[in-house]
Parts: sequence; C-alpha cells; structure tokens
Amino acid sequence: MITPPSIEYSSLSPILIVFGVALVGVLVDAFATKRARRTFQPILAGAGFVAALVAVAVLHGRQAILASGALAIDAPTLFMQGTILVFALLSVLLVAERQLDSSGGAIVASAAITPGSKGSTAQQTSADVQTEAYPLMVFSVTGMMLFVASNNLLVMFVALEILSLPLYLLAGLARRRRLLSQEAAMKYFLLGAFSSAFFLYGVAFAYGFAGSVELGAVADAVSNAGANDTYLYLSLALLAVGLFFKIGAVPFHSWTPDVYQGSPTPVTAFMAAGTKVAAFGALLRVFYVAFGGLRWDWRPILWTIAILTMVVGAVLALTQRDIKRMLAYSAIAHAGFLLVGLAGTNTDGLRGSMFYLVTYGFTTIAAFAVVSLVRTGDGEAGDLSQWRGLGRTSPLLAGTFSFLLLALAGIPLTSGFTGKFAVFQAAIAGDATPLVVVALVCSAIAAFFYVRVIVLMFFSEPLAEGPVVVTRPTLTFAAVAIGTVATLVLGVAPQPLLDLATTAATSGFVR
Amino acid sequence: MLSNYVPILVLLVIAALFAVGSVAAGALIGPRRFNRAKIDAYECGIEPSPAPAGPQRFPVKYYNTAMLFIVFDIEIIFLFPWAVAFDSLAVFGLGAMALFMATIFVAYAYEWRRGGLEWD
Amino acid sequence: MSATPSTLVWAAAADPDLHAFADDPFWLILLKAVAVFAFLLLMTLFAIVFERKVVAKMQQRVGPNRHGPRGWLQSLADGAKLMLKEDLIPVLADKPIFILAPIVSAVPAFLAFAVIPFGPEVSIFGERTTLQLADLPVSVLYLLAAASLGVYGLILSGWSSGSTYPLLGSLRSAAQIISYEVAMGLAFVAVFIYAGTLSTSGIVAGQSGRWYIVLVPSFVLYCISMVGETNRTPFDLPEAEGELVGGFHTEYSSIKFAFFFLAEYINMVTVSAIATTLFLGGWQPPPIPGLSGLNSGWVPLIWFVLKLLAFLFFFIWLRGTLPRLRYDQFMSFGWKVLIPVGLVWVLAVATFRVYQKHVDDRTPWLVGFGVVVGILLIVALIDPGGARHQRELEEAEQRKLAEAPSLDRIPWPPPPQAAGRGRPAVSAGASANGSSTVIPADPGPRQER
Amino acid sequence: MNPANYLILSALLFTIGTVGVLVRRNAIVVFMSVELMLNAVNLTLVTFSRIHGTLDGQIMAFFVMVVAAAEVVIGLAIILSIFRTRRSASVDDVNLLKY
Amino acid sequence: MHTVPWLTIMLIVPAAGAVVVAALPRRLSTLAKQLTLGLSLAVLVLAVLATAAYNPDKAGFQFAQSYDWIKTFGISYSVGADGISLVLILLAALLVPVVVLASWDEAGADGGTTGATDPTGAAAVGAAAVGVDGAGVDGAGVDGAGVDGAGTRSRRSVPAFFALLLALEAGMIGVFAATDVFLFYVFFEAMLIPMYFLIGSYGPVREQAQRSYAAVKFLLYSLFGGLLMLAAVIGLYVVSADNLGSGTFDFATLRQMDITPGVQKLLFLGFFLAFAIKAPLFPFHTWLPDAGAQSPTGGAVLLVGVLDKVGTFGLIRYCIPLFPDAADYFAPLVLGLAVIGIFYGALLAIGQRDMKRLVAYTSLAHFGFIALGTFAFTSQAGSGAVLYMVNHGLSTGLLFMVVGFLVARRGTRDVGAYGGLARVTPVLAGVFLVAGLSSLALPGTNSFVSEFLVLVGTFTRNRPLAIVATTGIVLAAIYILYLYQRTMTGPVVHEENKVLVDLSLREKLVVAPMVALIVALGVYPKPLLDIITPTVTATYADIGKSDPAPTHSVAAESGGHS
Repeated sequence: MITPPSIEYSSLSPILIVFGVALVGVLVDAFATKRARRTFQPILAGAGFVAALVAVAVLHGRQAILASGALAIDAPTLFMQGTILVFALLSVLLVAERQLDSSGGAIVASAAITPGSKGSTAQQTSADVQTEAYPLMVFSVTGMMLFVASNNLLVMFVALEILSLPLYLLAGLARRRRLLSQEAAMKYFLLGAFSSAFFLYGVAFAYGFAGSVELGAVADAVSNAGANDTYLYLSLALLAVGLFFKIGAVPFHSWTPDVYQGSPTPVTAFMAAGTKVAAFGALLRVFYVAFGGLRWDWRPILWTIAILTMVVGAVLALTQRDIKRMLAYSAIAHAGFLLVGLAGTNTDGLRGSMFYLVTYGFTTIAAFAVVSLVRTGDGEAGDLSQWRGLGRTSPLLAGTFSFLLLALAGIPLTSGFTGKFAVFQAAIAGDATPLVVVALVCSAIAAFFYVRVIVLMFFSEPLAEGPVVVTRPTLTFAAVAIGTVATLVLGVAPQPLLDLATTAATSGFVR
Repeated sequence: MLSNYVPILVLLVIAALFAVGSVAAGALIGPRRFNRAKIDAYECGIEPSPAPAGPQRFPVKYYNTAMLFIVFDIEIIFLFPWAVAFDSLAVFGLGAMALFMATIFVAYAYEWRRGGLEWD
Repeated sequence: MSATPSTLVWAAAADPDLHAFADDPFWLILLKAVAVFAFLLLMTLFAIVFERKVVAKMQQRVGPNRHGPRGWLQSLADGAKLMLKEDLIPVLADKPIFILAPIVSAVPAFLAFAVIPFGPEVSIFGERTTLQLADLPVSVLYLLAAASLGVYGLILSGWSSGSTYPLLGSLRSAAQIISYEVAMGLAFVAVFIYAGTLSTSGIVAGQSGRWYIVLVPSFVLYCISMVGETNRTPFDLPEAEGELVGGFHTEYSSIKFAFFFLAEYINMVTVSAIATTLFLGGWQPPPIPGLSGLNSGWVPLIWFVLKLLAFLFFFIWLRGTLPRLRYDQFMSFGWKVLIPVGLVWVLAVATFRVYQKHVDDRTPWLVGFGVVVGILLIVALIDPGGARHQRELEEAEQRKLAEAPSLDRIPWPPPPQAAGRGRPAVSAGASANGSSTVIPADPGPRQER
Repeated sequence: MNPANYLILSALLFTIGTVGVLVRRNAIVVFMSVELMLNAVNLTLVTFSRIHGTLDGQIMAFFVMVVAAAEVVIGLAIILSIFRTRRSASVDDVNLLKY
Repeated sequence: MHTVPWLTIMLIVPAAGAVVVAALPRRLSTLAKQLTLGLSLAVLVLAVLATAAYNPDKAGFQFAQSYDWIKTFGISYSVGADGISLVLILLAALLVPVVVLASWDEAGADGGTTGATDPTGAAAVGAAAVGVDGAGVDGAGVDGAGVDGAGTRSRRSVPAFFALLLALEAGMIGVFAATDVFLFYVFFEAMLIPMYFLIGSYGPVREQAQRSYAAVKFLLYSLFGGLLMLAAVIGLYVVSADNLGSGTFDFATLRQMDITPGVQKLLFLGFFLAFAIKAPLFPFHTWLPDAGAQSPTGGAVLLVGVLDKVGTFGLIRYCIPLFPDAADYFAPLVLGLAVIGIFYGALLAIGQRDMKRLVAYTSLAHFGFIALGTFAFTSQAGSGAVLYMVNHGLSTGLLFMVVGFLVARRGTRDVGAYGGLARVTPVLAGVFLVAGLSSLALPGTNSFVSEFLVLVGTFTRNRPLAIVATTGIVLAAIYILYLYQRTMTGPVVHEENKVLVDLSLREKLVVAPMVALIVALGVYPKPLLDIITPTVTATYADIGKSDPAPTHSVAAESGGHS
C-alpha cells in the first residue's frame, strides 16, 4: 500500500496562482474575441502577478519542505519569487504597451504569417496582437518561481523547461524585424535545449552518485563522499553548465546577444531580469545546499568562470554597434559580477547576490524600456549611431537613459553601486579579493561603453534624420519611471531592501 | 523478470522467420517479365509526374496532429500508473489528476477553439 | 524523488504472481509460441473467408464457394496465388525500406498476441502451465507498444514507394492511428482503475465477478477506436480506393501486398482479443448461473474464441453496413468527441471510485469538482455558435489582412516628405539600420498619427 | 551484465549528440542530436535505477520524455516557421544576427 | 552638542537648488542664473558663518552629525569639519559664486571660445551669436525651436549648466564634509558626473571631438581610480569587520584600528592611486591638460581649483591617518613623484602654446608641492600643503578665469595670437599679472607663504629633496613671466587684438575678491593657519610623527611667516 504524499497547497499558493492565471489566460485566448483578448489579457496577467505577490507576502517567514521534498519554501525562495513577480509585472507593462508601434505594440500580429509573404507587412500596422504572449509569459514566470523553489534536481529540470520553453516562443514574436526575431527564437531554442540536456545529464549523475536527486540527499552524500566521486564531479560540472548557460556566463553566453537583440524588446527586458533572478536562485540553491560541502572544489572553477564572464562581457560590449546587443553583453558582464558575489561562498554572498539581482533587474528593465521608445521607420533605433545627439533633442529621455547606464556602470547613488558594493564586500569577506580586483577593472572597462553612449547622446550633434522618441506610451513610461525610481531609491536608501535580503540570507536555504 | 520476455522473443523469431522467408520466397518464385510501365509510380494510368510529392511537402496539419498526439500520449503515460495505483492514492490521486487533466483540458480547449483540430 | 513515488507506481503492478510464466521449460514455450502463431495464421485465413461470406450473406450473395469445402480454403488459394505473382519494385522506390515495410508491418501484429490469455492453467504433457504465451507486469503497455509498431510499416511503405498516393495514404493512416490511439488509451484507464494492474492475466482475474463491460462508455470508446486503429470500414480512409487508389500499398504486389492484408487481419484479431480480455472477461464464461463451472481446464478456450468471433463478426457487420467517413469528419470525431468523452469518463470513474471506497468529508467536494469539470467541458467544447462566430471573425480578419495593400515597409511615424515615396522591397526586418524617417526627436510632445 | 557498460554506452550516445549539435548545420539534425542526448540521459537514469535498485530513475525517465516531447512540439514549431520563410533549415543560413 | 547643522545645510542648499534650476524651462535662463548666484552666495555666507563658529582649539570634528544610512554595511551619513576640510569648504563656497558670475554669458553663448568675429560676444548679454549657422541664441529665444531637422545643433541649455554647477558644489562640499569613508567615496564619485557633463556639453563648441574625448578621458581616469578606491574601501570595511566585530565606515573609528602592514599597503595603494589620479600626481596626470583645456572657464576653475584638491585632501585626510605604516613605507615614492611632478609640470608649461593647457600644467607642478608637503610629515609642511591647496585654488582659479576672459574675447587659446594686450586692456593685464605672480609664489602673494612653509617643513625632514624642489620655483617664474611677456607686453602684433575691450563691470566684480584675497592672504595668512595647523598637527601626532626639530614651536613657525 502506498501512502499518498501530502501537498501543502497553501505554501505553494504563489506558484499555483500564477499557474492558474496562465491557464485562465489560455482559456481567454481560446474563447474571447480578438479585441477582448487584447484588453483583457494584460489585465489578467497583471492581476495574477499582484495576487501572487500578495501570497508571497503572506507566506513571509514560512520555511518548509513541501510535496515530499520536491519543493522548498524558505526566505531566499520567497525573496526571489517576489522579485520575479515584480519584474514580471513591469514586463507586462511593457508588453501591454500599444502606443509604440502604430497600434500594435511590440508583439507581432500573427506569428504564423511567413515574413516576406503577402500580408506580412500589413501586419506590422495591424491592430492585432498575438495575445498568446501573455499566457506564455505567465507560464514562464511559473517556471521561474518553481525554479527557485525546487529542492529536487528533477523538479528543477522540469521548472527549467517550463521557464525556457515559453521564452523560446516569446523570442520569436517581435513585430518588426521578423527574421531576426525568428532567428533569435531558433538559436535560443537550440542552444537552450542543448544546455538543458547537459543539466539533465548532471541530474542523472547526481542520481547515480547519491541515489536520489533531492538536494538534501545529495548534500548528505557529498558529506560522506568517497567511492563514486567521479559521478559527483561529473554531476557538478554538468549541472553547472546548464545553470551557467541560463545566466549567460562565459563560455556559455553565445546565445545572449543574438537572443537579446532579436527578441521583442519587452521580452528581452523580461528575460534579462526574470531569467537572471530565476537562474541565479537555482544556482545559489544548488551550490549552497547540494554542493556546499564541495565549495573548495568548485571555487576555482567559479573564479575562472566569473573572470571570463566579466572580461568577455565587458570587452565584447566595447565593440558593439547595436544598443540591445551592447546591453546583452553588459548583461553578461553583470552575470560575472553576480558570480563574484557567489564566489564569496558565505551568507554575505547570498545576500549580496539577491540584492544585486533586484537592483540589476529594475535597471535593466527600465533601460530596455527606454530603448523601445526610440524608434525609426522600421522599428527601434537599434544602431548606436542613431542615438547621436539625443540628449539635445530629448533631454529627459536621454537623461533617464544616462542615469540608467550610470547605474549599470555602478556609479554611487545608483542602485548599481550598492549592488556592486554588496557583492564585492561579500567576495572580499570570503577571501576572493583578487576576483574583486578583476571585477573592478572590468567595471572600469564596462563604464567605458556605457559612457560612450552618454557621450553619443549628449556630446554629439543630432542626426538630420534622427530617430523619433515616442511620447505617448503611458505604460512604458510607467515602467521606465518605476525602474528609474527604484534604481535611484535603491542607490540612495537601500536599507529596507538590504534588511529584507539580510533576513532572507541569514535564515538561509532550508534543507 | 526478464525471463518473462523469452516467450515473446521466441514468437518474434518465428514471426520474423516466417515474414522474411515468405518475402524471399515470393521474390524467388514469382515470374519476372520486365515492362517499363510496371515499375513507374502509379498515377491512375496517366503519365506519372517526374517528381512526386516529396517528403518536404507534407501539409503542416500532420505536424500539428503529431504534436497533439504527443501531448495526449504523454497524458496517458501518466494516467496508466495513476489508474493502477488509484485505490491507494484515493483522494490525493484524484485531486492531483484533476489538476493535471484540467491543465491538459485548457490546452485542448485552446487548440480546438483556435481551429487546431479542423481538417479541410 | 524519494522512495514514495516509486513504490507508488510499481507496488500495484507487481502484485500478480507472474512466476508461473517464467517457470515454463523451453519446449513448452516453443510449443505455445508456435501454437499462437498458427492460431493467428489460421484466424487470418478464416477471417478473410468469413468476412466475404458474411458480407455476401448481407448482400444476398453466395460468397466464395469454390475452393475447399464450401469455399473455406479460398483465402489460402489467394495467398498461394499472390505468392506466385511478379514482385514489382518501382524505380523511384527506396528499395531496402520498400522491402522491409511489409515485414515491419506484419511482425508486430503477431507479437501483440503474446500476452493475450487464452485460458486458465492447464496441463500439457504433464507440465502445468497457463494458456498464455507470456505475461508481464506491464502487459497492456506491451500490447499498446506492439500494436503501435505496426504503423511504422505503413509509414515506411508509403514513404519508400516514391509515389504520391502511397505517401498521402501512409500519412493519413499514421495520423489516423495516432489519433485513435489516444482514445484507445483513455478507454483502458477506467479498466485499470478497477483492476489495479496492467497485467492481462490480472485483469482477467479481476473480472471473475463482473465483466468490465459494465464500464460501458469505456467499452464503446474502445470499440470505436479499435476500428479506427485497424483501418477498417468505416474508418478505412488510408486505403480509400476512391480517393487514394488503395493508399499506402498501391505500389505493392505479390506476397508483400499480401502481408499488409495479413497484418490488417491479425490486427483485427488482436484488437478483438484485447477487447475480449479487457472488457468481456477474457476466457471466463458468461456470468450466467450454471456456466460458472466451465471455467477450468481447456473449456475456457472455447469461450475466448467465441467472444473473439463475436468481435470479428462485429467488424464485418460494420463493413457491411456503414459507408466510409470523410477524412475531416473522421478526425473531428476522434479529436472532438472520443477524446473529451474519454477524459471526462476517466474523471467520472475516478470520482465514483473514490466516492465508493473512501467516503469521507472531502468527497462531496470532489464530486462537486467532477461536476464542475463536466460543466466546464460542456461549456467549453459545445457552444458551436460561439465557435462559428469566432471563426467568422477570424476569417474576416484574415481576409482583411490578405487584402491589405502590400506595403513592404510601413514607415512609422509617417515621414512628412517621404510619405508618398515608395521603397524598394526589402524583406521586413532584414535591414538593421538605415532609418527612413526624417522627423527629429523633439522635447515637446509629439503625437503620432 | 555489468551496468557500467550501459553507462559507457549512454556516455557515447551523449557525446555523439553533443558532437552532432556542434558539427551539424541542419537545424533539424541539430535538434535530433539534442533529442539523442536526452535519450542518452534516459539510458543513464535507467541504468542508475538498476544499480541502486530503486525505481526513481525510471520515473525520472518518464519526466524526461515528457519534457522532450514538449521540446519537440515547440522546437518543431520554431524550426518550421524559419523553414517556411527561408526554404532551408541550415543553421548557416540563419545569420542575420552578428556582431 | 547641538549646534547648527552647518554642513548639512550647505549640502542641501546647492543640491536642492540644482534640482530646481534644472527644472526651469530654458526661457527662464536669466532667472536660473540669478537663482544660482543667490544660492551660491548663500552657501558662501553659510560657510563664513560656520568658519566663525569653528573653534580651532577643539580636537576632532566639529559640527558633526551622524545618522545611519545603510546599516547593513555600517554606513552612516556622517559629516563634520576639521581645520583641513573647513578651509577647503570655504574655498569651494567662495569659488562657486565667482564662477557663476564669470560664466554668466558663457553657457548660453555656446561656450566662450567661439564667436571669434564678435569681440563683444562675451560681454553683451543676449547678443552673442554663433558663427557657423547663425542660429539665434538669445535668452528670450523661441522655446523648442532649436530643432529643425536640417543638421542644426540645438542651443545649450543655460539652466542645465547652472544646475550642474550647483550639483558640483554640493558634491564638493559633501566630499570635504564627509566623515564616513563610504559617504566620502559616494561624493567623490558623484562629483564626477556634473563635471563630466560640464566638460562634455559646455566645452568649446567647435572642438566637439576633443571635448568629448577630454570628458571621457576625465571620467574614465577618475572612475578607474574610484574603482580602485572602492576595492580599498570595501577592503577597509572587511578589515574593520574582522577587527571590530562589525564593519564600519566611520572615519574616527577606523583610524583607531591596527591594520597589519601588509594589508595597510594594499589598502593604501587603493586609496593613493585614486587620489593620485584625482590630484593629479605625475604619472597619472595626462587627463588634466585635456580636461582643463576643454572645460568651460567656470568648469576649469572649479576643476583645478577645488575638484583636484579632493585628491590632495584625501591624501592627508585618509591615506596618512588610516594607514600610517604604509604611508611611511610609500613616502619616498610619493615624494619622488611629487618632485618629478614639480619639474615635469613646469617644463611642459614652459613649452605650451595653448594657454589653458599651460595653466593646467602649472597646476601639476603645484600639486607636486602639495604632495611634497603632505608627505614630509612635519606640521609646517603639512600646514603649508593645506594652505597651498587654498592658495592654489585662488591663484590658479584666477589665472584660469583671466585666460578664459582672453579666450572669450579672442576665440583662441593660442599664445601666439596675443601680444601687447597690456596697452589695449590694461585692467585685464593687471589682473593677469597678479594671478601669475601669485602662481609663481612671489613673496607678498598668498602662495609664497604656503610654498615657503612646505619647503621649510620638508627641509627639516629631507634636506636634499627640499633643495631640489626649491629650484622648481625658478621654473615657475620662467613659465609665468614668459607667458605674461608673450601675451601682454610688447607691441600689439595682431590687428584683431586692437579692438579688444577691457574687463566689464561684471568681470571686474568677479576678479576683485580673488585679487583681494590673494593679496590679503599673502600678507596675513594667520586666520587660515590658525584653523589648519591644529588639525594637521593632530593628524601627524596621531600617527606618531612629531616634528624633528622640537625647538621650533608650531605656532612660532607659522606666526613667523605671517
């Protein structure tokens, strides 16, 4: 006879709410008319995120292992779930924006129409939207929330797929530059599937090593490892490959620029912020909980990866001509900075990483939102040269963007600085000073390309046929405003959030 | 456990021998009278087209069906063990499966309403 | 995943004691295997003649009556004739696969029968053994697997023929088989819920008191889908002579052609046997008082064959009665009727079972849930008016989209002096830079059109 | 039979899949290579399941199959859409995104 | 100790003012100017009041305030003033209104170096014209009409310029007032941004490429240094966490710590490099000539006058007390660099034809003196160095301003384009001479006192070095007098120069206080020294550096030279 496992549905309520909203979203797409869908879907998604956020707040302080060890609810989990939800909320604002591009927003009218065929161009001005984007996004958020909560490598893998698969599709939904978008989707998909195969192989070896894929069991097995450590190290390496891919660490970063550039900008923002939080959440959990006993073995690798990631991200960003690509490389560099925090392998590192994720997410979402506002005849003004002199013609926009770029560069009184401070402090406290020095050098390099954009905007003469800054989109403005204000507030008064992160980090992962 | 499969193997050998043998025998016994028309593709008596419908020209519909099948087959994969252990799982099992099926149902409803199940 | 879920799956399935099957000496296994094989061949030969005769009767004809006693050797003669015919291979065919396809089609058909129980334990030359070639804890899965393998034969045959009709036919048959396979699987679930095992002998044993035919919807579902699975009338679209000139086997001749028929008839026998086993109590006598004694020794074999024949007759009856469906009707029927019905039925059975076995406080909730799901289903899937309205809307939009002027690039916002200027056709999105507008950004508010 | 052999086999399959992804240029083939990798993992899981004498590995294989199926559905959709645009599934032709 | 929170008020006034001014629409540029002037004068008044309230005899920080800011990292908002910081705050508060007045027309007129054809351009309010396309740039201009899509650049925003000045002032005051290392770092970095935009946006119009190059170079140098410092700051925090149990950034607490020498050296280097870049000291100086030359006049004055003092200030405030052993260890290196800087800067200044670059190079030499004084570890030298910071701000500031006036009139920075101006513009030439003489530390001018103190202080500790450095004075005389000779004396060579106008009233107003202070401090530096010396003495005493010649009392020394 089997005793059925019990599932504490209440502790899972944030995930379940979001999941339910996704399902309802699909139903709405199935039954509502196109017009109704366009209005109703974003409201639904937003309301769902808010509800889930409330649930996260209510669960505050809960610490438990759920569903027969499959999931864990603890302070870091809730912190990251909350973060993901906030970012998702902001991203929904961007996706829902319909004032940017004729009447349609950033999402394609009908993804099924072959680019170049009859009607493919008419759909650029069509009021239609592939409203499936919303449920897909919500599904992805479900996956992300599950990803950070999973206490079991298999569940983690499933969550990884739940978060990735919708993103693959979302990447292909850009209204303008369909070919680029499709290409991004394909590259993302192929490489994503490739990396998740690695992750899975790692799961298999973890199972081979520990006889279980629960993180706690793996940790136990690690603590008295001996006979079969080949499996253990294989497992560690392969899992790391999968996770490093998701955070876009070098040498598993090659998808990032392509996908960031080709995807619809709101989706890029969502990916940049949300995926990073989710992947880092999982990474932290795997490395702290399951392989915490091995930290002396994985530290050197982490160092190497972190250095590579920072250097490659910062240096390659220098050569970019496209603003989204540049931000993509900057995202890579930031992944490197986050890894520096992780390299501290201490509570401070956990706190620093979580704090950094929040700061980075707000800034990057706002930055991509600003990018989506500057447009030319065939979509966004991607090429950097088109941003020339924008500071003269649209000072407010350029000023905001400069502020965000400075935040990304880590100038004091922006959240980017406090974030960097938090992770670097953790790293130095964790005896990773050389890493911090490298990180600082990379910050300086990175500052160069951020500053270059500012120079271009403020110190160059405007183009004769410059891009247009759209002035009507309320939702995008809201997202930019929220992101910018958060960037400022977290730079000036980060204490409340730091308190939250400290509490979360000190209470630690449940195991 | 594996010994349970031996009879199946035996049956497989017998069937395979029979099939291969028959086909071989048919090829050997049968007459051979060459005629160009015989070995052309059959197209109801008219001149066959030089390039018949190639493997790249399936209607997309078939892919669609294949994908749908995969989804439902997966569902059935989970339904079978669930059904076998149903009495033990009882209320929990019913709840979990109801959730699962509701999910599939949503997808199914979407597919239906968006014309994924239509053939023309 | 701790130990709990693993036992969850296997505890029940491993229940029946299947050691009896492993204990057979090899000669006995061989004997039983040959017996099964022979049985299937005989059944095929029989079924073909039987079909022709029955159909003839239905159509007030005589049917085959030349070869053998009252024409019963007709199909044997047909087989011999086909054997002697020329074996053609089209020039465009992919030769190895073309030859392999009929074999792939026929062999799995035989295999499926390995786990069908013909009867209870008997004594053969002093050895106690069950009248069943093999049994596994996952027999039914095996059955499904073996039955599905046959579809490869069809696909490969159509693919390798290098000809249009076979290709379309094979695609159709593949789509058809996989479509109805889902319904078939769903039909089994209710049986498993009641039997608590996947072993065929276990399922038969579970029907000692009451046949699972009482699960009427399951049974009906299965009966329909088994016809679809075997490509029989009214679902014989892959071979539709009128449309596809015979479908996937158009290019085949001689014994290879015969093999497809062999496979089809064996499949017919197989699915009938499955139906018998899962729903009609297998080899057990009908639950009529007085017959209950006749369920030991060799007697049950008779029951089994009788039930099998009844199903065969049913197949033939259908062929004699019903016209062939149109393809879209057929697929709609499968996807829009059978599958939802199957799903709802499974839930209903499960709910009922829970209600029956574990009545406690939560049960009303569950029943209520079932009702809600049912209502949702009805609302969701019926509501043709809404669907039509939706379709019309979408069609209108599509039309609008298609009729929209072919602007290769919509400059936005409208360039003031470039508004009338045509641009050369550049595929959308291909160019990364090169703005076309000349409106400069401006600090003041600007309204796009 | 020594279960280690199965591990070696699965490692081999996984390697073939990896090499396939890295070397092959046709998106569909790349995709199939990924599927091969997943199946290699399945083999590993089942082997470990056997070694440990628990059934967890087999259950995991189920999950992997599910995920693989979902991946197939999405992947084919994406690749088909590209294919319809370009009449080619070669990864080399998909090269608009560059530095 | 509840006193008036002078420092916080001085921070808030310009910061809030910056926000308000930035928000003003362009057509209200006059209002923006007036508002800025008023606010900066208010800050000056506050600074003077604070100085009056300062008690030189009391040890430690005065006007101190401390509030938790980021508790997690032990960061607090702590401000306070000691003698060193107070005089520098005073300097900043003084220079800003002067600069505001000096830049009255410059920002709106697209920078002072254009409009070569219009000699009155800088003086005439609302009448300046831009050469190339003749777009109107008057103060009452059409709102938002600057953009016509035909390649015209837009007019520079006047309110933004003054907002940046105010923001810069807030940053400067903050950086001197901070007594929390982290807060110091924040201001240190935050100051960069307004300066960056001042250079990049309001530098010479024609030299767009050069000025954005200069701006970026400035920013990147500073950022790089700042990041090194950040590493050291974090390191300091971690060390403090190890030493004290919980990490802190409080300066007073930190200087009590005993840090192991190895760690000290690393941390010292982090801070030192940042300050050396900022100051700048010899090998890290290359950004300064570019930035100096490409800044608008006001920007250059503030940049060299105050901003760069942050570097030297940091050396004496942070490097030495926090890491005494390391300071000792690295002192020879620093002294060497300082002396090289004195000569190198002077020699390059002699060879310059670009006036602004010339002035920038002279600063390099002066910073050498300051560093020399700082690391001589005697109270005379230290006091002299601090005094030198103030004096340099006045003299070089005035020099930059005068050069700026010249350039505004003539449209070129080339020395060769001038000559004989003493006849055409006698007042201007006179002011130029005063500034120059102060810069070469002529006795009677302010710089003399400080330079003398530095040299004397160094002499007691390191005789050869002091002697070598003294010869730097000779070079200073050469470059200043040579410059004066080439530009002011002799016949008027160029026709264009004949029509140059002399200083306007506003300009006279601008230079008058500076000239007055130069002379006054040259004669009677005691008030400043009274404020400075106790702090400096305390600083050196704290690290165990008493003056080598006990017979000389500090008061007697300073008094003797006054």
